[in-house]
Amino acid sequence: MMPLLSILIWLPIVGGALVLALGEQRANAARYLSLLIAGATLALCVPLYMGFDNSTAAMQFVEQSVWIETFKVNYHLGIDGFSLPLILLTAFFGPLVVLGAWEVVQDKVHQYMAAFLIMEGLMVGVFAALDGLLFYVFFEAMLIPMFLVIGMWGGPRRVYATIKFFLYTFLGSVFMLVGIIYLYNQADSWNIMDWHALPLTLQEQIWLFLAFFAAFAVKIPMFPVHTWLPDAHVEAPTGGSVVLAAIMLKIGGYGFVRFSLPIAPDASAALDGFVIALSLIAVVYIGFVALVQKDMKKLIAYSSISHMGFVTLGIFIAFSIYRNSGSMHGAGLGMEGAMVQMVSHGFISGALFLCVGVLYDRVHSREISAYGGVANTMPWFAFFAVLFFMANSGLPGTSGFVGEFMVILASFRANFWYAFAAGLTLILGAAYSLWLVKRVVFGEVGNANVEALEDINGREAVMLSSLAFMVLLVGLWPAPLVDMMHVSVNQLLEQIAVSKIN
Amino acid sequence: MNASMLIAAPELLVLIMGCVVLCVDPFLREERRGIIHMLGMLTLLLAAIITLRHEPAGAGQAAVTAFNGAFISDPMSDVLKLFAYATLGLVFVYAKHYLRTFNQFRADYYTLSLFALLGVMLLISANSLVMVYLGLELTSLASYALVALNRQSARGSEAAMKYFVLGSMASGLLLYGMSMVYGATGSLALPVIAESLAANGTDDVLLIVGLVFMVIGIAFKLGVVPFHMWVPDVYDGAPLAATLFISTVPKLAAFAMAYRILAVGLGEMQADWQQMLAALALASLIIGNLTAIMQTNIRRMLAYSTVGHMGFVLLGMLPGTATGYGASLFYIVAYALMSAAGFGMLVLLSGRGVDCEQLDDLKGLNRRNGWYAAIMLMVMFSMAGVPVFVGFFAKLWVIKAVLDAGMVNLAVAAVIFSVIGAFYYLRVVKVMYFDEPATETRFEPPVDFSAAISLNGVLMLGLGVLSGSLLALCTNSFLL
Amino acid sequence: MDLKTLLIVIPLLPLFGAIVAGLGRHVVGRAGAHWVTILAVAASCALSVNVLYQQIFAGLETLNFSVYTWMVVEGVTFEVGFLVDHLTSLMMCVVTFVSLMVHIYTIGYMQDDPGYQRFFAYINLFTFAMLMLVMSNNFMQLFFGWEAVGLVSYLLIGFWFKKETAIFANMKAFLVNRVGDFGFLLGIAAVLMTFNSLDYAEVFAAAPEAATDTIALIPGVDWNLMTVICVCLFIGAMGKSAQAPLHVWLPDSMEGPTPISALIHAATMVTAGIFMVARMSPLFEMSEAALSFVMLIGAFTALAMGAIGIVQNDIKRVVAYSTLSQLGYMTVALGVSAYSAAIFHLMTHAFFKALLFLGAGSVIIAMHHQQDMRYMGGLRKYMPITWLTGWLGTLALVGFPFFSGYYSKDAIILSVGASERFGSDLTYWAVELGVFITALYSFRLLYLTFHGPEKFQVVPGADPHAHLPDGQLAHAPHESPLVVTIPLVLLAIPSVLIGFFTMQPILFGGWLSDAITVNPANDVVARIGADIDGPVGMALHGFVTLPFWLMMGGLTLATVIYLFRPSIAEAVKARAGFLYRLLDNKYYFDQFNQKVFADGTVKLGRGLWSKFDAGFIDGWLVNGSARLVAYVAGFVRRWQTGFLYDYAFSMIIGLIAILGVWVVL
Amino acid sequence: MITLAHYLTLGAILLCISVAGVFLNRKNVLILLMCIELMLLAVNMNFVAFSRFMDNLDGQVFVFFILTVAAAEAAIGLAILVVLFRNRSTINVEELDELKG
Repeated sequence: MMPLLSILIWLPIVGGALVLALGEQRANAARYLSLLIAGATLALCVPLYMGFDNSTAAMQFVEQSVWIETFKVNYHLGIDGFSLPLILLTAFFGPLVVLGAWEVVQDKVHQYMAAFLIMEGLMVGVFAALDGLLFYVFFEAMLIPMFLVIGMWGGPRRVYATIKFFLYTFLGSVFMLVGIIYLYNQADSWNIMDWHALPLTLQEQIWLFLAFFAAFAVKIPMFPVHTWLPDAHVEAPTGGSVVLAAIMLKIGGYGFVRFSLPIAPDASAALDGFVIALSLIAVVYIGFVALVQKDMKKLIAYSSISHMGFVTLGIFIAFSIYRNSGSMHGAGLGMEGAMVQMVSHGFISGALFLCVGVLYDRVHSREISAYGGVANTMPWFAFFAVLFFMANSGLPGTSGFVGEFMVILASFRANFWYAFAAGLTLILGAAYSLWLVKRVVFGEVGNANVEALEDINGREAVMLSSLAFMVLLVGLWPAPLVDMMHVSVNQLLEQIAVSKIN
Repeated sequence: MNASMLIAAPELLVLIMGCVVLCVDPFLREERRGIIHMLGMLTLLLAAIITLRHEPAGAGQAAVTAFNGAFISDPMSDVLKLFAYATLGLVFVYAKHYLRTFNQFRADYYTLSLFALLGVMLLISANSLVMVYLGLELTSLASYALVALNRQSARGSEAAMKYFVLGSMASGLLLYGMSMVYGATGSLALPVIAESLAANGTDDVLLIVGLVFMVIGIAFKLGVVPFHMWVPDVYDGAPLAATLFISTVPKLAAFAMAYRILAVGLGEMQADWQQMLAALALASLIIGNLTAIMQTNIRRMLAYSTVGHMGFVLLGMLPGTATGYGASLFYIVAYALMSAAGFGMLVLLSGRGVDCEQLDDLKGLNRRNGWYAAIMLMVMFSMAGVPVFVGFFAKLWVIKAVLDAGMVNLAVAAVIFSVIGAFYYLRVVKVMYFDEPATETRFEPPVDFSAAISLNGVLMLGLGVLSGSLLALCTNSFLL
Repeated sequence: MDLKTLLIVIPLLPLFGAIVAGLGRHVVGRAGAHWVTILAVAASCALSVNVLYQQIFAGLETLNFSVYTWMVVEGVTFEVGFLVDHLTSLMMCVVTFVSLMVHIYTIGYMQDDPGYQRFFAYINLFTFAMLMLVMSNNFMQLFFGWEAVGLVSYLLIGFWFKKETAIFANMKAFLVNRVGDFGFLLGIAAVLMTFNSLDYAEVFAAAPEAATDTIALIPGVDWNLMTVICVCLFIGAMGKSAQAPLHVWLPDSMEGPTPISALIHAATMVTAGIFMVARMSPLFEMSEAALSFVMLIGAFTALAMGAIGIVQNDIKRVVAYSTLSQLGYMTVALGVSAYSAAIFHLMTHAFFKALLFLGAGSVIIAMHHQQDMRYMGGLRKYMPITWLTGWLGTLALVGFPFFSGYYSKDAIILSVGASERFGSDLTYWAVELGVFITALYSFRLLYLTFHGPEKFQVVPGADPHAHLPDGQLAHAPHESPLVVTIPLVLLAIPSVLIGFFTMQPILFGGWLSDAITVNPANDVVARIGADIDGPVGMALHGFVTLPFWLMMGGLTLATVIYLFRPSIAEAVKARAGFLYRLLDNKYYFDQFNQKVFADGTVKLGRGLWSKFDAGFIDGWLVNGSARLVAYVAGFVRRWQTGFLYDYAFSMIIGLIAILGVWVVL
Repeated sequence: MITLAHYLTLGAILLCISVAGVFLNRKNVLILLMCIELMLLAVNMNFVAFSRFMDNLDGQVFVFFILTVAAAEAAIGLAILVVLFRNRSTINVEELDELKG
């Protein structure tokens, strides 16, 4: 059988190196080659999806070979219901990012494209790695291309933003590094599955939990370690923002389900109140903060934080539910909701950043006040923008609804007030989304720049409509998405219901 | 030729070739000076071949001693020597370009380097305190002279003087410690010292005092806080060619010295020196990384970063296990390669009579030449400890060693300060990639230079991805 | 085509029309857009009527089936499915019929508008969403339709997106609705938690078992679970059906084009809340407290919102407040368990209120988009059809015997009178008084618009497209075209007659009993039904009851003041200044919301952002630690003095320290 | 009777003097070189004393090595001193502070 996962990881990485080798002069060749590679990667996801067996929680497409013999590090890949959707998401965004930069990026095209391709491969690697160290390597290596992308093609404060982004995430993840080494020392294996089965005392678990939490909370990001995100988003070029929001943030959520919960279930149970509190603060507090932003990208960035609060909420309510009812029944809804929320937020936030990019390319401003009445000159754009902002505010029928709906429904089982606070996003999310729409899209033509706008071109239409299609597809028929993860979620819930303290 | 000579064949070769280079030089016309470089490289190649091929120990025996047990050849010494040759080979290539650019291409650099290499090799193979001292002094004396290589440079001579005074003082303190240990154990041979300690215990105050003084000697050689003050001044003041050398090859020896004295000789006192090393390492991580942040001079910055790196090297030694020493060895090798590449890039950027000193000299490097920028990028991320570069794995295994020693807090402190350290490496990347170039001067280095620096850069990545074999090599050196 | 396919086709037709007219608007053109959409709605109207017909005359059983499975999680099936019982098919007919009328009307009303196709796409989309809502067989799809109609309402209120007031109003509408939806969603969550299903049939079947369950929202205090569920669900209804205090969006929604005021903000969407509560009657019947709450909210809305109508000058706003008031009546009916009365009033109201709105729209066309009644008057002779249908609609609204509104409203009033629920006495007086107020503002509207002196001037030769000062017209008003008047006439017919013909089966015939569950102890409709013998008898009896005379009182007062002695109005305005200001400012709800919620939220957001996010986290923690590092580093750096003796000194310090620790200690 | 302790004490005192000399002297670099020599002598004293009292010749052999190396060291040191003086026209320790920070 083809080592499909390896191909998905290495095709873009090697392709990125090839694009880099094309050099600065052959910009068009770089564009087409990148599109080809990204497209091929996406095409390869078809056999991955088709070959995936929904009915088993075991890892699939497993590849394993020795990497570092001395310390038993393996090149160990495999996917289950948690990783597959995120890999598909990653591959989906590959061609979009290339297209998004097609004529917009003119400077160092080969480096731009290569950075994204390499990043794509690394991100797939993160989701596919089953070896703890391999995971960490992909997890960290990914920062480098993003660091460069923000710093090289970013806005005026790009240096501050990108260094903040790098150091913030780096600081978070080094604690995880200590954690995984500790786990290796205890388990004598880097295999994440072995770690899942490793008995640990409560104290160990709490420290490990906090170590992983530091990494994933920054990544996702959770309140109060979220402040890198708005800066990074604002300064990043459109493609950077898209990848950051659509995929990178998900790695945090993925980390929780792959590491924190199964490795430290007792600690997760002990600290769930803390995590839930932070999640709810993220949902509510950040909602308020998002409302008053003057910069479109910043607003979307804050809204991302708020939406990611649902992910952590959905994951961590399991324990309250278990305590309330003595069974995990109902927790699956929350956890699957969290996963759906991740995928859906990927589509929506990616789309929103592309929308802002469309405007930015024309007017070169991200300030809300620089626009007004865009619908007059760009009706098709207005259509997409309203659709995506509505999706962002969780309108049923769009993907934005599904995850929030599931998480709110599930959290009611945990505690009424969890659901209450989470539900506030219905109001706040709509408020900041629609207020932005009102000020940017609707109204009289705001100024000469808006007057001169041209509606989206074919390339942009392809990008936005493919995203719109996904947003609606997931919104109207989430079954294929959730079916992928049922078994894995159930297995995880069984796992965390059993104490690891012996 | 007796057996001892055979065992020390690489050393003898280096000694002879050092003398040959010295003697050949006066007979060479200016344009034929390249021969010196060839000779130097040839020496390294031959030494490498001998080191690889000779099997004095015979089958099944890992280590052999020579000169009445004062000299030892074991797997670790082979690994370290091979990397010393390799690093010095890179250094020679970089230095040649530098010396040519600055019209200082003479034999003295090569002679001194070869003698220093000899000292390094002796130190690596030392099995007695006498040999430790001799190797150390040979390395140091040659290094002092290297720093003062440019006789017209006021900064160079100031650096040389500081280095000399402090270095000599450190040697004196080390010797004082040796005398105490000698007094306590009655022997200068490291294995005998170890036996004596095992037999008589370690409660002697003489031993403790001796240990403290020897640790200080080691600490100075590595350049860890608070014995690091010479490092920035020397790295900064010396000609780049000398900095290149000092920042790479002798570090390998310093690690060997630490291993020989502490692990082989005073292994019984591990509980004591573990704490000392931990304290020194922590101090180095803190001071090194913090001070590096403030530097605008890239050479001083790299110097302070070295201080931090040496802290990591010490950390690996804490558990006193084979994997721990292996981790340190891995780290020091990785460091030597990173440092060579880093200063090699500075050589590339130097020109028109000025050494590359300021961070701003790297401005817009990516626009000027994407490949060299990429090399420097890899070096910087490697130094910062970001996967998948070799520097990450170096840090990784060291931290594992710290955890093996049960010092979780120290591990956490180490990673936190490596994050702080990442800042100044990022700043270099920032300058190269995000700033506009101040000059558009093209780089026209000789082919061997660009090949070497490319190789060196690719090694950052290659040794990272394939770090398993290097790690196995390093760890296995201590397993036997 | 089998029946299930047919039912699936009913909502899909307008969706298809919306997509064609919306996304293909350049392809199909203006005529194409209205033909496609009208045919789609007409077809689904015909099919809906067919379904209703079959149910009435062919004994068609209730259909409950799944269209497709949305997802299955933990054994809970979330699906899209249809429940078609009498209640549903009644709603389907009302929705599609009114929608069809509005579609036709729109051809005339929007003929000059550049967004012609877009408008048709929206209203077609609305029809789809509303059908999904009423046909749903589960809570999730209900919520889907619920929010989807909210979306279309948002789009339509802001249809003229250049108008600042319009885009403010649409945002306000959406947000206020979201407040309701917030409660609604919590209610759904509670339902799922309690019954582990979102399917109506399963939930309703299991409801009695959960009647005594409790939930501790605040630790230590147990609440009846059913009450919590029902109140939460009802909060949703309050948003959608504009019950105080979530009513504030509805008057502002009049910024949208008039056809949608008729369709969405009078006839159909706003009644979704009423429909929903009726649909949930098996749950609401479990909780006396929740029903009392429903009733009191309804009573307040019915009375207080009607009163505002008296002082409004904008013709559409008067009708809007009247809608609020009538929605209050329906809510009251729900609150006294008279679900069938509520649905009955919903239906009659849909016809006559759509008629009134469309009539108002017709007037507005004639007045060149002047909506202020103070500049109208005497229009009767210019537009007789509008005038006549306006009168018919008004008589229905005020509840004149034999008109449809009479039957439905009187049934409500009687039900309240018969109810013994906590608060029903108060409510009774509120709804009685409401009748008087309704009559007062309704006739005031008629008089100010169609009767009395003309308060506008025709300025010949003025540019018809220019914006003229208030009270000036470019040419004389004239009757609207046929596409406008035909819907008026078609709506006038049911407005007058439908009550008479359907009262018996809907209220007392148990025709809705397959959808509505009433606890026999609460069944006030059955109780009043005992005293009523047929529509004729009821209407005749109506002449001698209090509501009729209250209505006549309102009529008289309006006639006196607005037809003969306008000065009285001014005098009252001056005398009862406080009351007038209170009404004119709509009880200060808007000001309060703006100050507290809108401004407060923004202020809070700014504060949190600048003080906490940017100030504390970023300023102190993040950049602060960077500054700290830099400060310490700057300090440490100074140790490297450059002096040899200091370097030596540092080594000695190190030596002494290590010696000290390891040798001395 | 002179015991080992006396010799060691002397060695320690010499060491202290030499070390103190390195950091107390702020004038002349030459004095630094002398201090370093003194330090080596202190060490030699220790070695010889130990060697004598333990009847072990290793220490005295080591002393010979040290003396030799010390000579080489002094040579290098003086050479650097000369270079330094040529470049800076001073051998004042307090003026050697170009490299710092």
